[in-house]
Amino acid sequence: MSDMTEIVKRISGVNPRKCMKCGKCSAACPAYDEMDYHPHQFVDMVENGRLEELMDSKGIYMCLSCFACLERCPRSVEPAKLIEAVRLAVVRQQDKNHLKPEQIPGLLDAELPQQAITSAFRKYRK
Amino acid sequence: MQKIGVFVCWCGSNIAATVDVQAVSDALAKEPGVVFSTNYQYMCSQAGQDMIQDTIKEYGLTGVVVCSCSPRMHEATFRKTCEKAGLNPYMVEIANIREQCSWIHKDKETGTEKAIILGRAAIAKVHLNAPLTAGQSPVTKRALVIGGGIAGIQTALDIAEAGFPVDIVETKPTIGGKMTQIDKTFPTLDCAACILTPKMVDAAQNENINILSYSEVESVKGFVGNFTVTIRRKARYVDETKCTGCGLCTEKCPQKKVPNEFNLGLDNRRAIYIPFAQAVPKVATIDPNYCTMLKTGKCGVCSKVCTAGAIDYKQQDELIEREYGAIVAATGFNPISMDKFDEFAYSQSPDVVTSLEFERLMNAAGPTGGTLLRPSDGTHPHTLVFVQCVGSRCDGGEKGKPYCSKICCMYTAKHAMLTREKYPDTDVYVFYIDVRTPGKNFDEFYRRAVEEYGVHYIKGMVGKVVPENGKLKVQASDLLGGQQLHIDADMVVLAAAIEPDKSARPLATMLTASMDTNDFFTEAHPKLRPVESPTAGVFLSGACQGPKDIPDTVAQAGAAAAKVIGLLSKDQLTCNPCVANSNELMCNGCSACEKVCPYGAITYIDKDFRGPNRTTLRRRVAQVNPAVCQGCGACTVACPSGAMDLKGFSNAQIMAEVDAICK
Amino acid sequence: MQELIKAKAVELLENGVCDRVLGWKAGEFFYDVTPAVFRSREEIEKDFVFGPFCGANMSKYLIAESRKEGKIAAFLKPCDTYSFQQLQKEHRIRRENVYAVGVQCEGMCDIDAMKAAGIKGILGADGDGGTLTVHTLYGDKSVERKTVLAERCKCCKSKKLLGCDEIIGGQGEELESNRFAQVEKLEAMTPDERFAFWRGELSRCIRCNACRNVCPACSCEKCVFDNPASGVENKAAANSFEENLFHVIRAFHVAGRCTDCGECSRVCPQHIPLHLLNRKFIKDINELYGDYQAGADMDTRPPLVNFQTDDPEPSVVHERGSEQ
Amino acid sequence: MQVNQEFKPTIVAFCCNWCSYAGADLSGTNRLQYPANVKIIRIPCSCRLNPMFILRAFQRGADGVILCGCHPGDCHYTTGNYYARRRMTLLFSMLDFLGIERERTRVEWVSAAEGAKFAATMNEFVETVTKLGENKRLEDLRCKS
Repeated sequence: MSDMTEIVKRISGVNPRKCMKCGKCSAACPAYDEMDYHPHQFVDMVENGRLEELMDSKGIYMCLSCFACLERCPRSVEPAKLIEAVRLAVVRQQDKNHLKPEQIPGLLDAELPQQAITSAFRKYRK
Repeated sequence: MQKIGVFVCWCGSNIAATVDVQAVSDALAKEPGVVFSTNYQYMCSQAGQDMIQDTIKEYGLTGVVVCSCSPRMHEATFRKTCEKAGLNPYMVEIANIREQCSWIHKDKETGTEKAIILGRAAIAKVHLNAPLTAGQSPVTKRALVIGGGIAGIQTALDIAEAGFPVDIVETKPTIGGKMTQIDKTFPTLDCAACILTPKMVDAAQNENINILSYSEVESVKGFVGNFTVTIRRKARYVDETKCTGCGLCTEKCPQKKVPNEFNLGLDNRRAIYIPFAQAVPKVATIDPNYCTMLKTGKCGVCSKVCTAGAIDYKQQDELIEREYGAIVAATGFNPISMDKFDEFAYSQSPDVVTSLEFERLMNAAGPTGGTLLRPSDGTHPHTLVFVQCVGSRCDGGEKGKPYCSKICCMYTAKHAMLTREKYPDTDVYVFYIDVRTPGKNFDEFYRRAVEEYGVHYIKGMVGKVVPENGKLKVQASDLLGGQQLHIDADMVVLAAAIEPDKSARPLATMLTASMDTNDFFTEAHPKLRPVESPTAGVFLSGACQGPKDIPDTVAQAGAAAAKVIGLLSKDQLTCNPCVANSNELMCNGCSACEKVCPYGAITYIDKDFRGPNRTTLRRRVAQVNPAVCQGCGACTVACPSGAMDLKGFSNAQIMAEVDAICK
Repeated sequence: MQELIKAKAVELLENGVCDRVLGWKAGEFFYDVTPAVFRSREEIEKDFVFGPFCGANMSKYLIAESRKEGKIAAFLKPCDTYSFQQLQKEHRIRRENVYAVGVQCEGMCDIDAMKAAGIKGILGADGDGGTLTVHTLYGDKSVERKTVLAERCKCCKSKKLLGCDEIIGGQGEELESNRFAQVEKLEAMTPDERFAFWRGELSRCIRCNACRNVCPACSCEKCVFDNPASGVENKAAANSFEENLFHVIRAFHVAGRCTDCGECSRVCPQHIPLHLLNRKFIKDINELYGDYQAGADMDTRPPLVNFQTDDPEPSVVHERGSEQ
Repeated sequence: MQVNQEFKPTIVAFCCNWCSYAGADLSGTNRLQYPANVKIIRIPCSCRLNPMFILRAFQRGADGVILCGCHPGDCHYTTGNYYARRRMTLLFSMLDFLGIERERTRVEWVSAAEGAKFAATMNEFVETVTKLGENKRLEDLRCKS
């Protein structure tokens, strides 16, 4: 999982160690109540490698990308970029089949080109 | 040809274990000019030193090479040894065969070979050494303190107590500085004015202290012990010697709409004013930006009411020039502007104030007479939110200051505590990132605010403040409670970061004192020389060196004074003899050296030289002031003609070392 | 142009504006024009010339001349005015003793370029505009000026006349020049190729000191190469160091002060392209520390006595090298 | 380039008195080894280093020259190393322009606390110069044949 942390840091360009845990991001966040994890927690979780929990969280999709956290952060940590990177990381997970073999028979349909199923099966598997 | 003695030290086994000292002394004995060469167990011991002294006398040595530990260790020792034997101390060179040879090599052959080469280089250098004598320069026994806040006052008082005359230059009409604006002081809660104003009076009454208020330093020339400073005495349009400070003019002046800077613009003053009741000197000043008489030539009310005849509309700025032996910078600090932090709605609501403004709102001499009232409607606030670290500890750049302003935690605790004490019906919230209370009785003070006064300390920051229906909607995070808070506050108080006064930067240039990127003065050494600037004769007092509270400031002010007293108690200063000198015959007068000199040690004169056929040629040539030059050598390389050389590290000496090493 | 200048020279002398005039004098050969001081109408009428071979930079002579009694009028081409200002900046010229007349220049010619253009038996050349009249044994010929320009004039950096009391021939502009093209070409070579190139060039040096003596920046009261105490004095070649690195030291001494007038290469009897060393420094300074033209103004701090706290580290040389 | 195992280059290290010379002392105090080829010359400040000294060293047979000074911003004389930095940058660029191996010259900022850095720098520099082999080019710049 630590690889994933590195990827998220690289995609976002954010260094979570710069965070001094003041919470101004969460104070400024308009979607605070919708989230299970809050902006300052995102930063902390990335720093401590708790990325799996974060990637499974529904909260990351509640972020409006309004950039209020990024704008207000006194240390230029840019939590919004981090959240965006986590979302990208979820979407871009490589080496994974998003379609399971057992699902395929159910999907077979005369109308659907077989090619589509094959490529969906292989998607991201590089 | 020099007669050189070589002394190879064993340093017990430190050197002798990896360097064949006998081989080294034998090899170096064969070098040209070497008349004596030996080795000994501990050269720095009394016996070793005696040996050197005896040899100098016996052989009439003109130069000494000691192959031993680093010159940083014992160069001074061996110089003194030789001086006692009648040899000029600058005829000694050290070959570092311990730190830079025996300790880094294991193979004896390698170590011996290298030690011989290092010895040869030192011998080659000694051949070109010349006796150097340290110069002397006299000390003007008067000090200048720039800035009349608590730092400047304390420094001046301490210097004056030791019997030396001191001038305080203060740009404002009165001394006292920021401390005059503060209501109470932490952690004892005594009133700032009560402890400060007696000191101001002491300063005014001390025979050795001369206060130049409403004045600015215009230029600084000279060097340690011999500064010449030009001071601009700004026209206050009131004769200081005649004004009695009765204040009648300040009541009669018809121009009433001048923002009162003493109360940070929270109320107004007149165009002629005395900043506050205990001002020193207690003399009125006319503000030329607002005075109708000065602007239009019509009015003259103050002149008519002044029974002392002190008003003088024709007064001009006056430049005075004085000599000083030492200069103390005590230019202090200011809170930063809140322009870049408008998420806290500072510009949108008068009820969002900075902490210094809050001091004035709590102060009995302030705009509200000491009753805490909202600036917007004059009502009593019930919910107050304090925000710490506004502009401090930021990522640098535009957002704010990268440093901790140090005093905010404590004064915020003080504000919260005082508010709760005076108005128990209030709810007080303090939003903090960290609470920093290192200091005697500081943490106890903070805990009292929480435990006894019931101040709500919340770990987290305020994200935004929105004025709405006469309230301030505060949105903040409570990190420990894990929730976002929404508070309807009546007032928000911002603990604005502090920054050095804007006058410090140009002053540093005048003093050739260095500054850090935040415009705080740099100390000569961050730990061991904290009150001296790297420029000799320039000392630092108070917040101009870094954020400080009052006790730290007073302590540092006393330390700076002690350094000044130490300097002024000398009649003569001994200079570093390893200084640059300019060969006038070769100097082009091009000013390249002057431009790179960090100390302003180089000046130019027009000098007559004999030309061919009995003619005289007048040329511009550089002159180095040996009392100011610190011997860095920047000028020697900047000089295209090679006219500038450095004593003790001359071009010829360094090249001789190069040759010896590369041979 | 020549007549205008001569008339001005006479006028200045006779009006008492100056008591001497610094200008160009016909030499032994028509292309060998030398700087000279004129004191009378007669001398001016007899010898004063201004034409396509008046390449000499006049400013250096003003160091000595401006220190003499009285006032001297000097005719300065755009190149010369840069040196003139640079020398004032270094307090070398007493401006109050100089009456500076700026002379616009259309580029100076190179006799070798003329010969190379196939013109034989050249006796002289004149003309102001784009076309020159070359007098030869076989009659007059017309030549395009731009085909016979000196190397340095082909990539002229500026035709601006700076800091003059008066201007003849109109003020000019700074030009877009490709003067660094040859430096770039060398930079693109491998170190071995560069070494071979410079070995070929510098090995021809006969240490005549012409480059130093003509250079307006090399105006030290006593040159380090003449100073026995400097460690690099010019002596019998016990070893070859003094000669090997003479040009490097010289280029370093004038770095940040060289106005790129190109006199060093003009006077080199061995035709060593010495100006390339100076241009390399100028190019580096421009790239690393921002554009700087020595002599262009009176107050900018020269780059070698200045710094920025975020200047590139010396390793930039290595990094740039590895990019190539 | 062929690596000559026998070849022991001569390296001259100019160290400023306040930071780098002390750093070199510290690497000795900590017994951190670096080759004996490195000989240190003490100068008051990196800005004292005249380019002529470097050229002189090469001419007299040095194979590499390194200048060590206080880190930019930490100069004992406040600004000396800033000037040194410009001078050395331009000099190195010029030597490179003449085709002299740019690896033979170096500037490294070493504080009084960086004994380990000093030793590591010297080890690495000696290795680099050893690989380059003997310095011929500066002596040969003028063709002797």
